[in-house]
Amino acid sequence: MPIGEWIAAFFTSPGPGGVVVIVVIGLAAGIHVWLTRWILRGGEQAEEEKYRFK
Amino acid sequence: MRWSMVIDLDKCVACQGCSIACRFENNTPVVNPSEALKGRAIRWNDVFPLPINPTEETGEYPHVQTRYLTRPCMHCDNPPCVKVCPVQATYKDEEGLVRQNYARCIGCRFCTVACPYGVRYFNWYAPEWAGALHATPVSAPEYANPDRIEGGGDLEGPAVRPLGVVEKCTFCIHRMQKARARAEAEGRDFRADEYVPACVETCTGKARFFGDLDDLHSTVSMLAVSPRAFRLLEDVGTHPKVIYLREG
Amino acid sequence: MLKVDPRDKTKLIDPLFAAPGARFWLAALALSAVIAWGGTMYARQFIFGLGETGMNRPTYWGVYMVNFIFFIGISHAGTLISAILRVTGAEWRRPITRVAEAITTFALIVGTLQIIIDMGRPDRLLFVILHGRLQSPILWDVISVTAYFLGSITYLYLPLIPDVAILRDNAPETAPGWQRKLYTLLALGWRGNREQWARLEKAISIMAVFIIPVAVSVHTIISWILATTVQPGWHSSIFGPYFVVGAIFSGIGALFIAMTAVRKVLGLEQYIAGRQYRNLGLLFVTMNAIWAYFTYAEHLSIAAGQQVEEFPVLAAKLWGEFAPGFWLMVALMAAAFWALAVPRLLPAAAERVPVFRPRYALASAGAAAVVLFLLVTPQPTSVHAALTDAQIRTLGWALLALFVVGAGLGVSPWLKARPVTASVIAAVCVVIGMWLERWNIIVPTLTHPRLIPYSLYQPTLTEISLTAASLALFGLMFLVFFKLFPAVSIWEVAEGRVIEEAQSKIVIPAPEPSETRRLRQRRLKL
Amino acid sequence: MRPAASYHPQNKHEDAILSPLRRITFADRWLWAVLLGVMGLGAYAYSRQWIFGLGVTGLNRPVYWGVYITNFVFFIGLAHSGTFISAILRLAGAEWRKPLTRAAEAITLFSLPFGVASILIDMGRPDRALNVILFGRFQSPLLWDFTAVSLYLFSSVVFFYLSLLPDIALCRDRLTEAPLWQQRMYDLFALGWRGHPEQFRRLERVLDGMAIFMTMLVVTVHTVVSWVFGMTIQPGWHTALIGPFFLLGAIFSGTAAVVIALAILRRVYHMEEVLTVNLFNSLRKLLIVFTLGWLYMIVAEHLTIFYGSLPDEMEVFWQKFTGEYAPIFWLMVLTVFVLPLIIFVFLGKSRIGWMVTASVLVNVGMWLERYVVIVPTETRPRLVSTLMEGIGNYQPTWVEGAITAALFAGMVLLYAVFTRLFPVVPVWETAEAVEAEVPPARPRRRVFGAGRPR
Repeated sequence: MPIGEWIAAFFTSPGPGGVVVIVVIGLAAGIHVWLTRWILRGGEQAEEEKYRFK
Repeated sequence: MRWSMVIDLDKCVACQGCSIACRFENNTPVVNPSEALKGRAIRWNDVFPLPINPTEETGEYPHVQTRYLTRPCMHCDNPPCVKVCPVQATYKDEEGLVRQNYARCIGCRFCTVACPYGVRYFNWYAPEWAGALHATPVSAPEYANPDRIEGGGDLEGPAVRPLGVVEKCTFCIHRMQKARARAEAEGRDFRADEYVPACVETCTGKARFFGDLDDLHSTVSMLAVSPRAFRLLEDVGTHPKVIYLREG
Repeated sequence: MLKVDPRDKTKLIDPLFAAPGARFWLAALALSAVIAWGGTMYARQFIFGLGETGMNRPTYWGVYMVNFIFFIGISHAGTLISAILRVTGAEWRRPITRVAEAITTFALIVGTLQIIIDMGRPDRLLFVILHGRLQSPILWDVISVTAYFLGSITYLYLPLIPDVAILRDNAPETAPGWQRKLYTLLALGWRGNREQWARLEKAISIMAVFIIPVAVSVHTIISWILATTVQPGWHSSIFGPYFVVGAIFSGIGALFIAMTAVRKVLGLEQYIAGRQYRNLGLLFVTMNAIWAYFTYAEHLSIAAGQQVEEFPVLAAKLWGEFAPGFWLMVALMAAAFWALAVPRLLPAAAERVPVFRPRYALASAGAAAVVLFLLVTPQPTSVHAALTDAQIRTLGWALLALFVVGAGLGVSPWLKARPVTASVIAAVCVVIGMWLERWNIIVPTLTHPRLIPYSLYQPTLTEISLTAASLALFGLMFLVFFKLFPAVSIWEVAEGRVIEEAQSKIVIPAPEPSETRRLRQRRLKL
Repeated sequence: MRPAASYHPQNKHEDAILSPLRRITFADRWLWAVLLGVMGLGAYAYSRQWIFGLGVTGLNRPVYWGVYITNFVFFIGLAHSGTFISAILRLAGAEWRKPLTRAAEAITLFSLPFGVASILIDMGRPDRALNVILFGRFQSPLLWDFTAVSLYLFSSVVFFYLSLLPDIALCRDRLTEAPLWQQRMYDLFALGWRGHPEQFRRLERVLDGMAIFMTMLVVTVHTVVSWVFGMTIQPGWHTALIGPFFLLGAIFSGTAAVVIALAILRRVYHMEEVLTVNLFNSLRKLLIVFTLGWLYMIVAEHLTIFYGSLPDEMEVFWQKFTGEYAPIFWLMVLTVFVLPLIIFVFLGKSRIGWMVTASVLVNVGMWLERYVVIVPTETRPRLVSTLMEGIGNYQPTWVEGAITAALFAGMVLLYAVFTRLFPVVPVWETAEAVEAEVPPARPRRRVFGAGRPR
């Protein structure tokens, strides 16, 4: 298996790294937004129960 | 083709003609003396004494022994500068030349610190031609070398460099392209001996040879196997394509 | 007369005075046989010289050096577990400190033995003292290992004193006289009054603080034996921390094995319980991650530099003649990580997914084995022709990885159900893997020198049997020690019980509604 | 619709923590004005650099990287304070961390942007910064940096914001006398947080999960930062240890910075009973460990080089030990190791003044350390003749000085303003912390009927 050539190729070949950057950051952003919303939704049903009759 | 240069240190008289020729061929900007004292002078083709930083004694007068080394870009087969460039502004083309695209360089100077030979230079100010050579910055003087390698958003070779980009020896790639164009116009194949860089052309002692390493009968291929042949910093794994012939 | 909890008496004290059973004698006999065989082989080596081994020029160091580093690495279990956990006051350490400290001491004895075995003129051992040059890392090594040995012996003995006193006071009438004498002797007249307890505690804490830097220095200096040369692959400044991390890592692995053995053989399930395995497992996974980080940093810096002498060594490891060992090491480490990390993360509902079934694990493991066999063995021409194509080979390796991951997923619930087994599997993987790591560090550099033609190194029977004998000696010491002394520190565990019940009174109030005005009202107010 | 009452954990220190938010003193305004002035000076210096080029700095050939890159590494290192304190200590389950998590994370948040800014400032063509996205080569360590650092910045903002959420809600409900825009801001940023127990539970879970992620990020980020140097083959840079070494130094300086920030907050905002001396003592223990670890690393690094004594390496080695950079090097050793160790071990115990002194020393020393790692290597290149007068040495100009000052001023400014707008001690986290019963000093006396002489 030509791992050596792979290493050399990896370190000397052109490549659109910006794509990787954007993908990584975008992914993180999505995950974080989703997490925040998940947190804030915590105990919603209970609250609804509590305030329905008030 | 794998372009290569052979420098015979036996014939080199350290006249620095190569430096001057390179400077005028490639429109290398002149920096004023105070800048030069800061080490910001740009010499694509540098000439300096050996050893670089003398640690051992170089001899008592009258038995002083001085050795000089002329140093173009090594156009390494495994170039450390290309490895680290974040935007592909410097790259190795299919003929083994390490090229520099002034139009894309972001001036992070990673390649300059990564190159063990110090062949890369940075435009600390917008290039200007001092004194009699003076012209408005960024536009070259009227007698400057008009050759250009541009287009496709690239800006290479002798084209006047903008502020804050890295530049380096190109083996006078614009000459090669002219030779190629001529061969094409005359409807024949381009031969490796149809062009030489300016430094080779001007060398006083005929110490420099230029050619194609793939062609086993070219001068450089024959000199490359000479017992005097050596390369600079062979142990750092860059595999330079500039071959020196040892003195004596 | 020191009182002792009846639970401890039945579980820990009485077995020590019972007559050794057949299993004990059998194990002791087997181990002694291996040791005897190793002794004869060493006698041959002693008489005929190191030519008996497979070492050659330029491979001047071989299995013995690997064993040396390996055993000294194992010895970091005791220090790091008991000392660091003592200093940081981790309560769960209490039942396993004794085992850990025993590992330290015995591994140090065996490790030091390796150096003497490796010497061409062991009869001149004293010259190290007589004509020692402090400029040589070997001398630093001698000093630090000696200091470490003395320190760990003391560190094993100090917490043992109260236990021995307890044994002395609680020995049944049937106990043989020599055993009583032994305990009375070793107890040093310990009476266990306040002042003695206070001083013992102070002494132990001082020793704990003192022994940590010594332990770190030991493995750092061992690594410097290699790193202070200019040999490609050795001359790396990362070796110090890298070796220390690896040492702790393998130490925890050895501790897992030893404590499980003690637990099973002596039936100490309620002492060495799930808590120990869980916390130690977390430590283990952390060390695994750090080890991987260091390995990656080390190899990447060589790969990126691509210097002409260094790169061949790396190449020999990555795809050269040392590739099997190297990738086996990587695979073992990954397996260890998987065995301890993935089952924790696995949700309980996973069993319902068909992938997470042992039979799928077996199936994909078998497939992986087949693919591996196809990839590494010479094939009939038709297959061979296909395999020569780089794409096909790459595809094969990808398939292999896929199958391996599948096997891992399949086996995870099984491991989740058996944390102890999982820990032991991981520990075995890591102990082997760390031995291989030392091998991969020492040998490839030696076989790829700068100015000597590359060479090969094959360990001979002498080296193999001496290695086996060293392991057997290690085991035998354990056997005898834990026949004579309690495998769990009685007084520390008793102390732990008190502290735990004292700490069990902490309460954390849940958030309560605090008086606030209605938010809509505030809107109106603004 | 948002429910009526929002829950807030009981915290006896609530008023003490919220008091700084209730008024902005005259001194504050002066401080802000001065800091803004410094930043203005820096902006002027940078405008000159933008117009005339990097020539206005002291950088030259072969010293292509200088103060800016040093700042970059230093700020990123400083940024690890918060993540270390709150993420790693959260994983380690150190309860004592809770009062100081936010103060630490704020350091992270406000030093990271200036680390990124340092890189932009260092670029010769900042107008082409977008090229990194357009033509980025992921083989270049600079791209690794770019990714890791931006991800780190982003995630630490979120991490910070999440742990801030319940306290914003607290401000929203408590600070009714605050100006309108401020209340609007709280109302906006609180995202309708009600403090329902379930929300708290989920918040804790997310923070725990993110803590693991952030820990990995810390390691990645600073290792990658160090690899910008380590991946070259320059003597003194091309060493495998540089990653862990930078990482340790980063956490070290970060923790020291936390001590400084805490001491100032404690003094200025009168939080003596919230930020107790025990906090400082725990930090002191950590710092002692880091000091020793730093010594270990630097010895491992230089002993290996010295014993191997390859000529190229030794050039740099002697530059540091006896050459032009010897003063800085030994000053660094003094300020990072010798003095802090003495102070922390012998003088520092529960004496905040001493600890702050040591921490300031540590941070100065760590800046010098970055400088000493970066510059001497460049002054002794393999093939650039340093015989000529002035070549191979580096004198920073006022431009670099002004820009550096501006960066630090900006960090302090952001921090100061933040402490006036948001509670700098997490109310909801400290609310959980309940003093544990101290276990009996010598329990074993109760276990064994000891003390009876034979």
